[in-house]
Amino acid sequence: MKAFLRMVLVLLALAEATAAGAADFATLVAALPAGGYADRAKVVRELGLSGDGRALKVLTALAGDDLKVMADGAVVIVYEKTGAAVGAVDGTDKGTPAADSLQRIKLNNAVRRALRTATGMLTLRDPDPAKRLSAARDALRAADPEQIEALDAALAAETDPAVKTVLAEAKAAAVLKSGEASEADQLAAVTLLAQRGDEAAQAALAPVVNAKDPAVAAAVKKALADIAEARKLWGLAQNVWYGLSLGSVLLLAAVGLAITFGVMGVINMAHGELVMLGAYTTFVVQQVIRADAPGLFGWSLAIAAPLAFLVAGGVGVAIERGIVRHLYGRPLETLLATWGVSLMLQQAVRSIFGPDNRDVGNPSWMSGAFHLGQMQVTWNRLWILVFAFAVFTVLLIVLKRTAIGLQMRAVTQNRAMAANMGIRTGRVDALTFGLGSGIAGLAGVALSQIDNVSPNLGQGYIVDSFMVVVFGGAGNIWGTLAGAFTLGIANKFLEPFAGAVLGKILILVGIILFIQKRPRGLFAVKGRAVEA
Amino acid sequence: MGRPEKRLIDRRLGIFLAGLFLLTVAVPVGNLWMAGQPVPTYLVALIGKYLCYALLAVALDLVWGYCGILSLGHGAFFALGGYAMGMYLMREIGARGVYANPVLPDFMVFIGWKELPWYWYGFDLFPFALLMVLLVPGVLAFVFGWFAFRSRVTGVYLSIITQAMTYALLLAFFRNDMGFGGNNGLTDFKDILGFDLARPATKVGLMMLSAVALAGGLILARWVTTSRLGKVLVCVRDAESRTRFLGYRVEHYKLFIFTLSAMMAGVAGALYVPQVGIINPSEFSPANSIEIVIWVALGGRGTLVGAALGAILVAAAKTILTGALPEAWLYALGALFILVTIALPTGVLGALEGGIARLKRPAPAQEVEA
Amino acid sequence: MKVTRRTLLGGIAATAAAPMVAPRRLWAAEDTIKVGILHSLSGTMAISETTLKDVMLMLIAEQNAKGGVLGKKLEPVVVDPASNWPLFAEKARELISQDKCVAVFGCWTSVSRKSVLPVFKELNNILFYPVQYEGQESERNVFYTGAAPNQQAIPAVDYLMSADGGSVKRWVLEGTDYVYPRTTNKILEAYLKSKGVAAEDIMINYTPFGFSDWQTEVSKIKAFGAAGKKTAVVSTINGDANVPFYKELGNQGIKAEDIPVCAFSVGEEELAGLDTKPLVGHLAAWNYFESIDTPENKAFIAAWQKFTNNPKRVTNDPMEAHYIGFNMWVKAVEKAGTTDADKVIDTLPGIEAPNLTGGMSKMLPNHHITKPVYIGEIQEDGQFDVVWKTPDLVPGEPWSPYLPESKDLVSDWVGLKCGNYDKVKKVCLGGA
Amino acid sequence: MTHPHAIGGLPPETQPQLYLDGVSRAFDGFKAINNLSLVIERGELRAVIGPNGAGKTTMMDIITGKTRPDEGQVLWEQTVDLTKLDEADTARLGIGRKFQKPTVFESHTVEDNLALALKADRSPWAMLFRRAGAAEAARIDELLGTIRLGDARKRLAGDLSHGQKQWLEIGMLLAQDPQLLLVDEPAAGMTDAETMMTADLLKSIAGERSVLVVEHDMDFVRALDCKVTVLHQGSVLAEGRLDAVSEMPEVIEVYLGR
Repeated sequence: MKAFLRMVLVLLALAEATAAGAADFATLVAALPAGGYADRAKVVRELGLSGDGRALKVLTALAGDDLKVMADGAVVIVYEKTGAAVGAVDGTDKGTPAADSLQRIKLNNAVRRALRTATGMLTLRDPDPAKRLSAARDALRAADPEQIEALDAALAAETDPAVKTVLAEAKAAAVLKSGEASEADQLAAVTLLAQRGDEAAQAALAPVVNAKDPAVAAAVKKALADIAEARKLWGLAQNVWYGLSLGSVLLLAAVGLAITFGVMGVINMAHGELVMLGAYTTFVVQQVIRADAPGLFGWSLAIAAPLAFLVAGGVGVAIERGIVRHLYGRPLETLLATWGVSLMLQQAVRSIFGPDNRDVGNPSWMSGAFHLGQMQVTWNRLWILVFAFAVFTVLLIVLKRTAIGLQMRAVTQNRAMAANMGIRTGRVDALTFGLGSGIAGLAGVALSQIDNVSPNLGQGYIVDSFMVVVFGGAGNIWGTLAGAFTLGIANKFLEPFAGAVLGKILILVGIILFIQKRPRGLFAVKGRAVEA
Repeated sequence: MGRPEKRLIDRRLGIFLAGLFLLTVAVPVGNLWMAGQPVPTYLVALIGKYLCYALLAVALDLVWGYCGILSLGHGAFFALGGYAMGMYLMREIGARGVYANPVLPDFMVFIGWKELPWYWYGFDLFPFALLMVLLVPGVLAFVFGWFAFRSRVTGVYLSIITQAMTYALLLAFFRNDMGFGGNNGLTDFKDILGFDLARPATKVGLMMLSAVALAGGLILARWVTTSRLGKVLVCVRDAESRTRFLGYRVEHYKLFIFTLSAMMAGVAGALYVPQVGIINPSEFSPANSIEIVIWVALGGRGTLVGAALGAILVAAAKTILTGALPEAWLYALGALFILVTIALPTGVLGALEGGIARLKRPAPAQEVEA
Repeated sequence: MKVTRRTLLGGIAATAAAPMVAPRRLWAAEDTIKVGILHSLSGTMAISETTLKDVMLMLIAEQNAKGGVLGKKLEPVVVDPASNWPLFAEKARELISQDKCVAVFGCWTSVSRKSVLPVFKELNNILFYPVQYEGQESERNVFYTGAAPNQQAIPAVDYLMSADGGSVKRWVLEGTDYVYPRTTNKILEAYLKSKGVAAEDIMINYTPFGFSDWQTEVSKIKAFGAAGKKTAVVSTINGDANVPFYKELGNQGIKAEDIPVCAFSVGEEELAGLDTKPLVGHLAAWNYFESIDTPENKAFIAAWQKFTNNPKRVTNDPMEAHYIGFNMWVKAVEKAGTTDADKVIDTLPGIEAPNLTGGMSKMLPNHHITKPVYIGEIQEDGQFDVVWKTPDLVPGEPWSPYLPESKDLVSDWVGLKCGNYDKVKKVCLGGA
Repeated sequence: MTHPHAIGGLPPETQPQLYLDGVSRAFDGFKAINNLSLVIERGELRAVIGPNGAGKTTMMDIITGKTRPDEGQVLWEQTVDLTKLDEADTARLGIGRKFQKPTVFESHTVEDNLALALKADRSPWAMLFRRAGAAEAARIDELLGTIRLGDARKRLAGDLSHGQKQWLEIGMLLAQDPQLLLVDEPAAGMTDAETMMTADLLKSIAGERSVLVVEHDMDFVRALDCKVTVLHQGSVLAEGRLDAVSEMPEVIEVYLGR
């Protein structure tokens, strides 16, 4: 593959060297370090338009901070690993210069933007269709009239239909920007972009809404309106997705509480801190992996999850055996004691890990986003949703299908009877509390991917968690599921209209009013047995 | 549980009131008139603050201890009373603000408002502000309670919606658009009724006023709880259904005590603000309201005096520990909460009285705890 | 039995607490000068403020190694106001009247400063405030060593509008809903409009404290940026909410090349909790960056990492502010020959102390200092690369000329003896 | 709201005190009460029996306004629609209810329990200012005599034995001066002697007031010696004297026959 690439590059270089002139390329490279950022951006752009095959290598080195200036003013590419330098223009060996003798060629956003466009121009004819597609997208974003010629050439050579479409759209954007093509060409360009109908198309069309040609201007206006209209529906879907995603976070945070508070009736104010412990476990796991087995980083969350469950669950069992056990029948006093536990856990984490945020990385499969139609779905949110459902399902199975689950339900429904039947209620209590706490730890693993990992992590979720459990109806984990998603989606539908702050206030007022209507939550246990 | 005493001022309350009286005499003497100032001004403001917390705790004990309503939102009533007083104090600054605007408080000039919003009208008058100190928390409690109690929201559900209430208010008061100074709240007060807030005499006066308010609050609470109404409240706490079947409108009783308690909390807030010099939305934070519950539980629920004692103990512990163990005070406070719940189920007051009783009358051997 | 149990529990509590307890007073001797350190060590602000407590302890230790001040050792008095604003006032009073501190270094949030202000005025003491803030305040007892809006926000916007910064035409002002972002955005809005930016090209948005679900907000920014004009975000988002904000930016694929985010509250310390690879190129405006290559800065970083015994510990802008402020105070005390508050307050204006970026900062009569302004781009290693700086030090100006309320106000505690003097009416406003 | 007048003399036979017609109530699809009709005459003593889940407690909930029926009519004194009222309303009308599990105010004294139950203005404001009077004390003495708790006057209700609590609760009902007493399994957990005494007490109460007793204990029902209604699956299966009813084959099948 590499050999082939080099061959193509050499061929390209040979073909164009005669036309563009080798001297030109050398001058441009030599000009890179000079002047300010704006000058540098200009040189980069010209390098891109030069079509010189060697330019790609230089530009890639520049983007990677590997292009340096030697003490004698020569521009060299320095290989990161060996420190060996070669001439940027001709590839001559320059030895291994001392790192501090080299001067950096600094970048800023303007230069980086120019680099992206220029690299795109140079990879329009790359053999890898994926690279060509990304190059075409860059060209669409740039909408640069000076690229029309290159785009035409690429279009003629292109065989991949997907790439071809984007190339055509990129050309259309450039054509519109230049405003010099015939009316028919411009109108065709508008139609093409209107068909694309996404944010990129909007960005390409919006600047030419006041085009000189009135027919074009009208067409652009209409196209923009159409796109906006079509995107409205997608916007709705996007909101639902945001709501589901927020709901999944709420569910994860609350479902452990649905066990300790909803089922066992313990007002566990340390729940948030158990979530925090899960997040810190993830941090520790990643630290160890970073230090000892960097190859496993992709698995760090999978390794952290069971550990987080054990750590938080273990602390939970300790809290139950040490404190809560003495307080059954005095549920409100568990509030006082667990509040004390929460203060101590927070301070303990602060003493051990420091008060500031810890860096928990996202494995590559948790990063980035993909498009579903006009809707953008980020991977981390998707996986968190999947994880939330998985945790919920496993919990259901444990509660409904296993012996320990049966014992848990028996003890919470009738402690005395369960004890008479030979169930060791103390052990079951500890396990139930441990289960709820362990799930809080799992939530911490997920939350470490989207939120701060700091001693305050838990405080941010405790109030919301109680709201979800109570809104759904304490004692019913299905209620917690429904509650989490209802609140999540409602919140995300209110946010665009009311703003984030007012939206949240409205949700809280909504909960207060809802409880008036259903004083025992969404999924209340009905019947006359309740108040007996 | 001992038999409830019927006298308005029982021994427990009597001792506490006597202590309070000694304090109100000793502090001004020690601060203003004695050579060497054995009571520094710093301590005066601190005591005043504790007394306000104590009144707030008594207010919560009234609803939680006697009627079983665990409010996790009592900080909201306290803060509203505080804001009402703060609004008066802001108007009292007048043209002495940094922009010298005679009407608008600094923060309004600062965010570019041109005229006073209607809900700030009248707060330049002290009596109006006092009325609002009672009315605003009272009306909020009445409306909130009317809905909640009528719908028979009880137990944790009620607790959580009171928490939702204070959380919603927290977010609302954070908003600068609300016209209450946003996150910064109301601050930089100059004087109250013409008395310079920075003068020690004013501080002593406010502290004495707080003591009087606490004494008044305790006596009022004691009077209410020893009345027939107080007995019905305990009925509601212990057997709500039975109380209904006897023909009592439970929701009216709850509403009465909830509103009364909110107004007491409002008074506590109003006295608190001039003494600490600031009122801002963090007073609405759910954690603050939970802390009030902790004071009451720690002191002894359903004893009134215990609640006041609990508030003073925790606040004093915080003052001492944040200074003496700045890096570790949370461990100490957390451990204190855990130990008290497990070792002293009747609260500090219960343990204290139990201890005294044991001292007076040596317990038979079998009663000694194993 | 009862007694044993109680002693046992007490013993456990004592042993648990003992190793963690830092001695509050390092020297018990009477003949010391006490300096108060009023930074939250617990609660929501501990995340930012704990570092400042540590840097103060280091500076004081260094000064003592040099022989202290006026022949006496300095004694730091540390308290924890626990991110609780009324507690700030209480602790300030304790530091001044109980512990007899002659100056206090502390506070981070504006509300904590507002809370302690009356205390410092009443007890006539000195507060050094090290954090960038919204301005609109100049008090006799406070020395502001952080940036005023004209030392951070305005230069940052200037840079973004320049060709180097990308000639930004469309602006999102995204902030946490409290006074600093509100005021900064108000100043910026007025400033942008004065530069000919149309109202529809400015979007202002606020979110609550500790906001963590940024999906909708980020997609709103993306949509706003799809209007074909170069768009930038000016972020006054507060500490805690930044990590989820940047994570969401990275995941939704908003690159700095397309929509750069320029933040005023994100420094090295905040980046330490983030994977910065997707964030390369996003900006921050400060008066100091750890990456700035000067001998002073190198020495400072080395001393800091040695003091904290952590070779990875980063430095940031408010730390530099304390460094400057502390050195100014030391010089002023030595010049005045006393720690008496009135004398030190009168001596401080005009005092110069080196900053860590190679210049000399000067305390101005308005109690703000001169500082250089740097714009840095986030790098992969979590540091900032300076892409722009002001040619000279910028004098801090508390009263913004872009706000109608404050355009006529000046502060001068030397000549006019007034923090809010109306140039037009020629009076000192307010009665304080 | 009007308060019922004190009762004097036996009411005419034709005037039912309580009238239920076609009442139904379902919980989650399960019909706890199904087309139930029942008439209680003034001064009547009536026993309601039936197996567990027959709907006895739900019937009482409906009469006292705790539960709303899905359909059907519930009339008090032929005019007042009980389905529109709640517990406090029905209590003030003159319907007293005793729970299956004795429910007294455990942190109050026996005396206070009775005092709080006495018929009087129940508004918070009135209660705030009311103080004990001689008439009240006399009435309490009388009640204490009736329920044989004279010695326990100053004791906390929580310290009473199970049977004493049952009696105290009945005393509280009497203090309310109701026209109809709903009594849910009063004999549960009582000794034989206590059971018989309770039966005598209820019999003595009836006549002056109407009494509806739900009970499982057949000896107790027999001792009551009154008309019996058999409930089954939420509706009336049979009605009549206990001897007659217990010979009906359908009753034997569903209830007695087991």
